[in-house]
Amino acid sequence: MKKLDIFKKGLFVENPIFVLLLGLCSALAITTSLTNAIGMGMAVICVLIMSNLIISLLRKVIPHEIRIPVYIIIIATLVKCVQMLMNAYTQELYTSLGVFIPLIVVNCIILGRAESFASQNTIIDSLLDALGMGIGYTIAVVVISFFRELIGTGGLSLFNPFDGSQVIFQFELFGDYAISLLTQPAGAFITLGCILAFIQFWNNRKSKKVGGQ
Amino acid sequence: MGLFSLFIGLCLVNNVVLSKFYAVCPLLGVSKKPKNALNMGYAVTFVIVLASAITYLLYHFVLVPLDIKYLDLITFILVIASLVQFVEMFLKKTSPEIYKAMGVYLPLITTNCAVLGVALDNISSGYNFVESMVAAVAVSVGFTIVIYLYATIRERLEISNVPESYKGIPIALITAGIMACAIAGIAGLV
Amino acid sequence: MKKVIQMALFLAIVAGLSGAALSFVYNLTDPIIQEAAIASEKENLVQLYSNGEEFKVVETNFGDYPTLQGVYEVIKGGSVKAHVYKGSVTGYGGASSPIVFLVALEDGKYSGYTVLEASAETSGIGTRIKDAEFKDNIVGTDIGGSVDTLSGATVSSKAVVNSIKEAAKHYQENFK
Amino acid sequence: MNFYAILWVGVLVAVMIASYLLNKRTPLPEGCEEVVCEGCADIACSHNAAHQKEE
Repeated sequence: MKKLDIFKKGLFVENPIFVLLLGLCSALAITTSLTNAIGMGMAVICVLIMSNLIISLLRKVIPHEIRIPVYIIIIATLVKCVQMLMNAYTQELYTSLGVFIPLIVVNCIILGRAESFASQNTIIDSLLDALGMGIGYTIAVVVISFFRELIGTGGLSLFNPFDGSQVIFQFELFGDYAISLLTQPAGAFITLGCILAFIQFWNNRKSKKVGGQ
Repeated sequence: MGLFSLFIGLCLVNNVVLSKFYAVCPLLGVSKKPKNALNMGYAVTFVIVLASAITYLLYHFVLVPLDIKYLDLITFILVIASLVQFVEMFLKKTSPEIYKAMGVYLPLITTNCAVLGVALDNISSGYNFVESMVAAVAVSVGFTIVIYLYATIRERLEISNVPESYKGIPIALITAGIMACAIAGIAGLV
Repeated sequence: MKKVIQMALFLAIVAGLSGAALSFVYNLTDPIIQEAAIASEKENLVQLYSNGEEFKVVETNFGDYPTLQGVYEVIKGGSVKAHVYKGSVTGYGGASSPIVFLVALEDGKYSGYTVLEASAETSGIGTRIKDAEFKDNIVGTDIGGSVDTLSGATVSSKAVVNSIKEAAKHYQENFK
Repeated sequence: MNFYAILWVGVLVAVMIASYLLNKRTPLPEGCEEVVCEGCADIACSHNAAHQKEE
């Protein structure tokens, strides 16, 4: 598989959230604001790259029968390290993401990529796959939070994750026409449902057009 | 806070699945038939209560005295994983018919966000042992209720005419969203 | 048999590496986290202990003590000199703007007391809990001993006294 | 302090691997056919299609 294909595959064709439907727990919960989404995306990318790297390094050494438990140990260690680093250096982001950083451990994306890809491919391919999947996850989470925040609060705002006070951009479009339902948990389900419906609509239309000619 | 209001609070008001998004993957993936959903609910209830008890005891009698609180995440996830394996083995040995009903869902629970989520919440909200047990039971009862109701709705969805592009997962998510609206309706209870 | 030994050896290495990595990162980040946690409270605590003591956050969530917000250790010359409890109670001004205060407990006695916020108390009556008169009722009495309330400002002072009792109970359970 | 950390992780890993191996070795009770569910792409679930290919 060409190197670029591995990377591109993770972005759209096999996007972890929109196509593989992995890691929905965290995707729905933290997409209330753009900063959360990007912060969580960065955390997932870090963990994914490190875990794919370590697992592809050790792939020949790990006994076949107990590979899943070993992956769980490696991923749990990495997630805890990322959690402590975030607690120390990006305090506001850490408090706003809350319990969902430790929950990356049970996020099916990382274990899924470790088992189905990193355990059979070379280090470079695994890194590319991790990068593709991580950025795919971040794009998906940013898209969801874009809709939820824009329609939910009528405006968009992005803070610098490293120190909360510095605002990168913040603007208010239609403050009093906002549908605040979207910022509540119910809105997360509906937003993701509509986005997935649009993707399915797009795929059906494409296949029908190809079938039509 | 009284134990009863804690129970209602966690079981219905801020229900774990609909308001904190724990265990959304099993909700979408597994619940096709209500009977299966109930079996899954029992399996999850059994594991969550056991896991919360063990993780609480381990945290307060091993991690705190040894001052290695930073090992909480790896302890919890390894305890949950081995608990699932022990429960599956125990069921295989002692009662095949329970295993036939519940055994299918046990391996799924290792990556279930609800089990780890409850264990972490019990610690971070400073509950004592009784309160965390009540919280564990409340969460699992709430999970079972939601997944059972959800399965009955999805059964009816299979035979209703859904717009072409909404078939499958999108309509499942919209249904969950409407259920979340309903649950949000009783927010003022506690 | 060889496979079992090989597997056991591999697992020991993985466990060792994982434990070592975790404790290394912990030692690296813990001081920063402690520093950040105490920074927000430092300027309050300095009102009670202002000659160069160190402060450390001990606990911030209390399951069955609703009015307690936090307990901090006052460290002087490496040893714990005193404990400071931060309480937040509903005074006369209602729950929306609570009374927030600090009380210091040192070798068996209440050794310090200061009010951080009491904006909604009626001035002249409720705000008397900030004056020296109420402070003298507290400072000097034994931990757990009865603190008499202010005549004429019973609502606010009663709330503070009850919270101090809770702090004493927590202190006797955890630090005695 | 680090010594306890490594010791404790070692104990945890040992317990987990023991449970994992013991569970793999206990035979399925008769009559329980091997269920393959593709309902979800959860790799850790031992009923996942990926595991069937190897066994």
